[in-house]
Amino acid sequence: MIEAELKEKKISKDYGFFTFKLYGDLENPEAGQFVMLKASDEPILAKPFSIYSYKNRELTLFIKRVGRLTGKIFSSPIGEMFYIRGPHGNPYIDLIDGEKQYILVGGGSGVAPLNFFSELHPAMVYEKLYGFKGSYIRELFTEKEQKNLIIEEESEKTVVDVLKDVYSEEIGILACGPVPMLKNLPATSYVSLEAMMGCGIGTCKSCAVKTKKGVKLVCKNGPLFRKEEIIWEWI
Amino acid sequence: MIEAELKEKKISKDYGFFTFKLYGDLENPEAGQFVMLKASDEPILAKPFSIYSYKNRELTLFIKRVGRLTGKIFSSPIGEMFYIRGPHGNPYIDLIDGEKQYILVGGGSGVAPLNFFSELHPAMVYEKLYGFKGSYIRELFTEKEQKNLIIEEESEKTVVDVLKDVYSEEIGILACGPVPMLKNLPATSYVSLEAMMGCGIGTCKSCAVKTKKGVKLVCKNGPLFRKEEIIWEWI
Amino acid sequence: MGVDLSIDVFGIKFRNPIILASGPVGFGFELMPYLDFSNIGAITLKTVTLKPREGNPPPRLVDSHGGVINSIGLQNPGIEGFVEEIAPRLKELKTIKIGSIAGFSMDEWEILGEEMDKIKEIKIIEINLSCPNVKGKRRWAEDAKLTEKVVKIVRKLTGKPIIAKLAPDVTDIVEIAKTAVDAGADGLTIGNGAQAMRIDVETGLPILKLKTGGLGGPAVKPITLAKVFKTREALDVPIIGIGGIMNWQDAIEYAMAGASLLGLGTAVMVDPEAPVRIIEGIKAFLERKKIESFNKIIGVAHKGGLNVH
Amino acid sequence: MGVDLSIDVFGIKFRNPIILASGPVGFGFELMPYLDFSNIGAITLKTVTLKPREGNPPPRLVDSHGGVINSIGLQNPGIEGFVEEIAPRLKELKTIKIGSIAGFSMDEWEILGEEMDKIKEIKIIEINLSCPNVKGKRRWAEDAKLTEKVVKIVRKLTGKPIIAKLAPDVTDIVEIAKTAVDAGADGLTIGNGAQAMRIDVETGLPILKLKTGGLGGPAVKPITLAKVFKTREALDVPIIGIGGIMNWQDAIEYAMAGASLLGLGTAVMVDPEAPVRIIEGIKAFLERKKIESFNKIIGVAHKGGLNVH
Ligand SMILES: Cc1cc2nc3c(=O)[nH]c(=O)nc-3n(C[C@H](O)[C@H](O)[C@H](O)COP(=O)(O)OP(=O)(O)OC[C@H]3O[C@@H](n4cnc5c(N)ncnc54)[C@H](O)[C@@H]3O)c2cc1C
Ligand SMILES: Cc1cc2nc3c(=O)[nH]c(=O)nc-3n(C[C@H](O)[C@H](O)[C@H](O)COP(=O)(O)OP(=O)(O)OC[C@H]3O[C@@H](n4cnc5c(N)ncnc54)[C@H](O)[C@@H]3O)c2cc1C
Ligand SMILES: Cc1cc2nc3c(=O)[nH]c(=O)nc-3n(C[C@H](O)[C@H](O)[C@H](O)COP(=O)(O)O)c2cc1C
Ligand SMILES: Cc1cc2nc3c(=O)[nH]c(=O)nc-3n(C[C@H](O)[C@H](O)[C@H](O)COP(=O)(O)O)c2cc1C
Ligand code: FES
Ligand code: FES
Repeated sequence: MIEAELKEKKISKDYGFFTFKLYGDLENPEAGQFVMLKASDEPILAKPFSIYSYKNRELTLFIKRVGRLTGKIFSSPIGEMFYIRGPHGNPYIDLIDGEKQYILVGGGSGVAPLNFFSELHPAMVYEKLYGFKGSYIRELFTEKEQKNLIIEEESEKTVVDVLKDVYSEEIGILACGPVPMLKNLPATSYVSLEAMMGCGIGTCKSCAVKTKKGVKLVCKNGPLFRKEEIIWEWI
Repeated sequence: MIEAELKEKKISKDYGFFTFKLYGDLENPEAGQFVMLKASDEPILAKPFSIYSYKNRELTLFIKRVGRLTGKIFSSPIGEMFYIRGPHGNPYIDLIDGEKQYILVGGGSGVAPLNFFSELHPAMVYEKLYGFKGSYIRELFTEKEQKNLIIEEESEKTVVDVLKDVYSEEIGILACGPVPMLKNLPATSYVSLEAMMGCGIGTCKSCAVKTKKGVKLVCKNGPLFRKEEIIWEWI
Repeated sequence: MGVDLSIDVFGIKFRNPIILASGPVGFGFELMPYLDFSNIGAITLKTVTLKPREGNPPPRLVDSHGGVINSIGLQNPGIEGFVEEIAPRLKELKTIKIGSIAGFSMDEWEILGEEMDKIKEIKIIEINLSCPNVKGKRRWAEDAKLTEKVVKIVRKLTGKPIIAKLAPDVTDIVEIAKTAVDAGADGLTIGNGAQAMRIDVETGLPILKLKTGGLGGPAVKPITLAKVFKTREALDVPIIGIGGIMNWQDAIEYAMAGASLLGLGTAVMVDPEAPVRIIEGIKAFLERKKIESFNKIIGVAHKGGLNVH
Repeated sequence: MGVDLSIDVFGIKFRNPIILASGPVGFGFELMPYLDFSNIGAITLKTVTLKPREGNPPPRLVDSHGGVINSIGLQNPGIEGFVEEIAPRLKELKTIKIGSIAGFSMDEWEILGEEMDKIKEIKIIEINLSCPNVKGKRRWAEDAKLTEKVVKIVRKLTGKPIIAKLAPDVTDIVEIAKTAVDAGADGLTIGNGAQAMRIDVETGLPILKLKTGGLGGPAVKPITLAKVFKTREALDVPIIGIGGIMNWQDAIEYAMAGASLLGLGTAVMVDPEAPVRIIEGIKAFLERKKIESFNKIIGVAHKGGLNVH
């Protein structure tokens, strides 16, 4: 694994941006791909995080604090060492219809891969809708970026509500976020799934998701799937 | 436990000084007492370290890297949080003959409590003999402090060799260091023992040492014992 | 807006479910400057044997990832020393006292049971069938028949509630648990340290003189938790869950799996303030979930979870 | 100044003792970009069952302090799929291949044994008697009689070396181990995941759908190590030690306790480069200690340690 030194952090409550200096290269990371990030001791599992942005061995992640590893990242002083490997998973661009434009629908930390997508493929982006619960999230984003935020606390609307106003058949949807959000999207949407992962490379069979074509692996076959292919009851 | 933030470190190979800012008070620590220091997750045991010096909630430890916790302390960035409690154990001053002067005989990290003793009770110190293997240790000490160092690599003498030249019956010996060193001291010496500890306060019975008066606990009855009282074969 | 943390088990009211496991805190006295005993549910005293024991030669403790392996070897003053020197002071500990005994023969169990029964301050007797640290002795709790015999003997000698302390590392804990209950145990403690070892790679020898010791700490938590869950599924007796409880989440997990009382071993050895921190955490959890009493969460994992209620 | 890491066991020469445990690396192909198989001793392939299995519903993995609890449920293409799709590709893996099978009835064991025997690339057959993750099935390795039956059946069908993979969490592993060896096993794998669980405190329900799963990782190391030690004390057959080996020190501990081969499960799942790191560490250790071959340290903890030699 590659050593990754925590260089910068910017936190607002349970969300934060974390920039790591890598002592090695990520090879041509694409949007939708993720890294497996590991702390030096606890937890012992490496866990998946989508690439928010990557440049010159500087990797930025957008992380929601939910448990042990994310908790540790939040409380680490600058200079703390982590380990990463990747990029793993398939680039979104390899799985979607390349002729379309897309509305990027993000919920919470699901915004991470969508940001990287819009950095790498700006011409394919029709609109960005990034949903969050609380206004506190604003302070993490620049004024320009804030235009894409849909904050429930302020507008009493979710991204799905707003999506209804802009959506039309010829535009694709590329979404990443919590399951309840994904379930409310049109059937043809591309949805980026999460699952508990062990290896991140397709060997351990931890990240199973049931589809109409049988059990698939989020890390090896995804993370992006057509919404209509997923057997949601299994999740 | 009290939060302890790593504020300063000065390392030479496997030895180092570490200063922590405490978010709470140690009550009147005395030389010979130790703190139990714990990392935020691994290892889960708190482990004993003698107080090297303490002033205004600034605690300095003198640590040899030997395993997991000490390894973690050495590799921690400034700002890392630890937890401590103490002071535990008996002050040397309560256990020794208060009328005598003492030669302080230290080996390796055993120097820590002796330094604190000489800070607090300078008039009781007849001489300081601090033994180390390699010259690299010099860079951790001021020029003045270096006068007390006996470095095997340089002089081909151990502290015990040098002690023979200065020792006389009416002077006491107060020693802390590795067991082979302690075993080579005069019978009447006071020796500060180490043991694997669980609680540090006398409840768990982990730190047993056998003496002529039965099994004693390093944390509750020590750490200082008369050399002649110890049944060394048991250790 | 208080939540009720008290539990009634063994006909006794515990002010809260957090108790101190036998061993790491000894007889408790040295802990008093660090922990206000009036805040905890109970203390299980260090196991007492018939004769005084000086314990095993050092090292008696070695840690591993997530755990601590101990090999104390039941250092204790023996039942006579206990009766004379410890028992008279027990009232200083402002909580419920559970006595713990371990015999090496049926005769020993008999004397130990009798003596413990006589001590007024001891409200409950725990029979330690699972100490992994005594040279040449198998653990009683590995064998259903031996478990039965011991429980029956002690049962005859005392009207106080008795609790059988079982080993977590047996093939079929439900079998042993059932036997203990059928033989007259009022409750079960699950579990003790799991047999474990470390080798010093520099010398090529086991670090502990008896080779193996008992592993406690968060490493074993998911294993012991599964044993509590399985036992509760099969049997309806009060269970004391012990094994790797380090924080309030661990404690709640054990309660949900079916434990009525929650014992801290390693946690309190590492940090004497752990019990207070954990009790506060349980309280805050129940408040957040709007659950008015701790009682309500015991065993919910068997009954459809929290949302059913 | 090379040290010799090779070991001869089962009549086969392994280039070094580090092997991949069954499961976490599947059939190995996806790992090839990250690990040069010519550097490792062997791979034990994912367990194959008679019928294809889609595995358990998610979540299939949850971590705990020092460990990972898995509940994959033996997702695999079934023996037919294995023979047709996997077997022909096995020669791509430049190391010794150990096949792993698990039957749910004696008939199934028979077919599985037969089919595995026919595959030329498979040099050794591991019989997985200890999968903790199949709904409603007890583990064969909990019971000496069942263990005996299964080993005997497979023994009749193949001349290849067979290894019985045992559960670490049984009361008396020596009894089960002896039975397996007497029934014809050429070696033993100790162990598999230990039955373990976690409860989600927010819902009050077990996190895994089957409630319990198998705990691996450094948390269980001292427990499984003790089982290897005890088994080696009683029996002189080759043992594959598996359970929480994360670094070279862990590997050496298992070797000193008596294991000839050292399997990595969690370690390689977390970090595909772990095997290489561990092999380098073992090599450096032997060089530092001036021990010319790995062979020399196997079981030294039973023979007075390193200094005796
Ligand atoms: C492909 C992929 C990309 C991801 N990208 C990001 C990202 O960019 N930013 C980000 O913040 N998170 C991302 N995640 C989720 C992230 O992996 C988890 O939040 C993380 O593993 C939690 O680790 P923890 O140790 O802090 O939590 P834990 O202590 O393990 O668990 C805390 C809680 O979170 C739940 N949980 C843990 N892991 C997952 C998971 N993988 N999926 C769903 N629920 C989980 C647990 O059930 C538990 O309730 C991604 C996940 C996947 C699969
Ligand atoms: C009263 C007291 C005061 C001490 N003061 C200091 C001090 O000021 N500075 C300092 O550097 N160290 C001191 N020590 C020793 C220190 O506690 C150990 O070095 C430390 O616990 C090692 O932790 P670890 O996790 O790094 O090593 P581990 O990973 O636990 O072990 C590494 C190696 O060290 C050995 N070891 C571990 N702990 C001890 C121990 N307590 N005694 C003997 N051998 C041990 C182990 O057997 C192993 O071989 C003191 C010990 C005691 C009892
Ligand atoms: C130092 C130490 C001493 C112990 N002594 C005893 C004992 O005398 N009697 C007993 O029943 N259990 C004893 N135990 C076991 C604990 O009571 C407890 O069952 C075990 O440590 C698991 O819990 P934990 O993970 O919280 O430590 C001891 C444990 C430790 C660590
Ligand atoms: C994801 C995963 C899948 C596993 N699948 C199998 C399997 O199919 N067959 C088997 O015998 N063991 C299986 N195991 C058990 C491992 O081979 C190993 O025995 C166990 O994880 C303990 O080793 P560890 O601590 O190195 O992980 C699996 C373990 C994991 C983590
Ligand atoms: S995480 Fe291992 S197969 Fe996907
Ligand atoms: S460390 Fe617990 S009694 Fe000394």
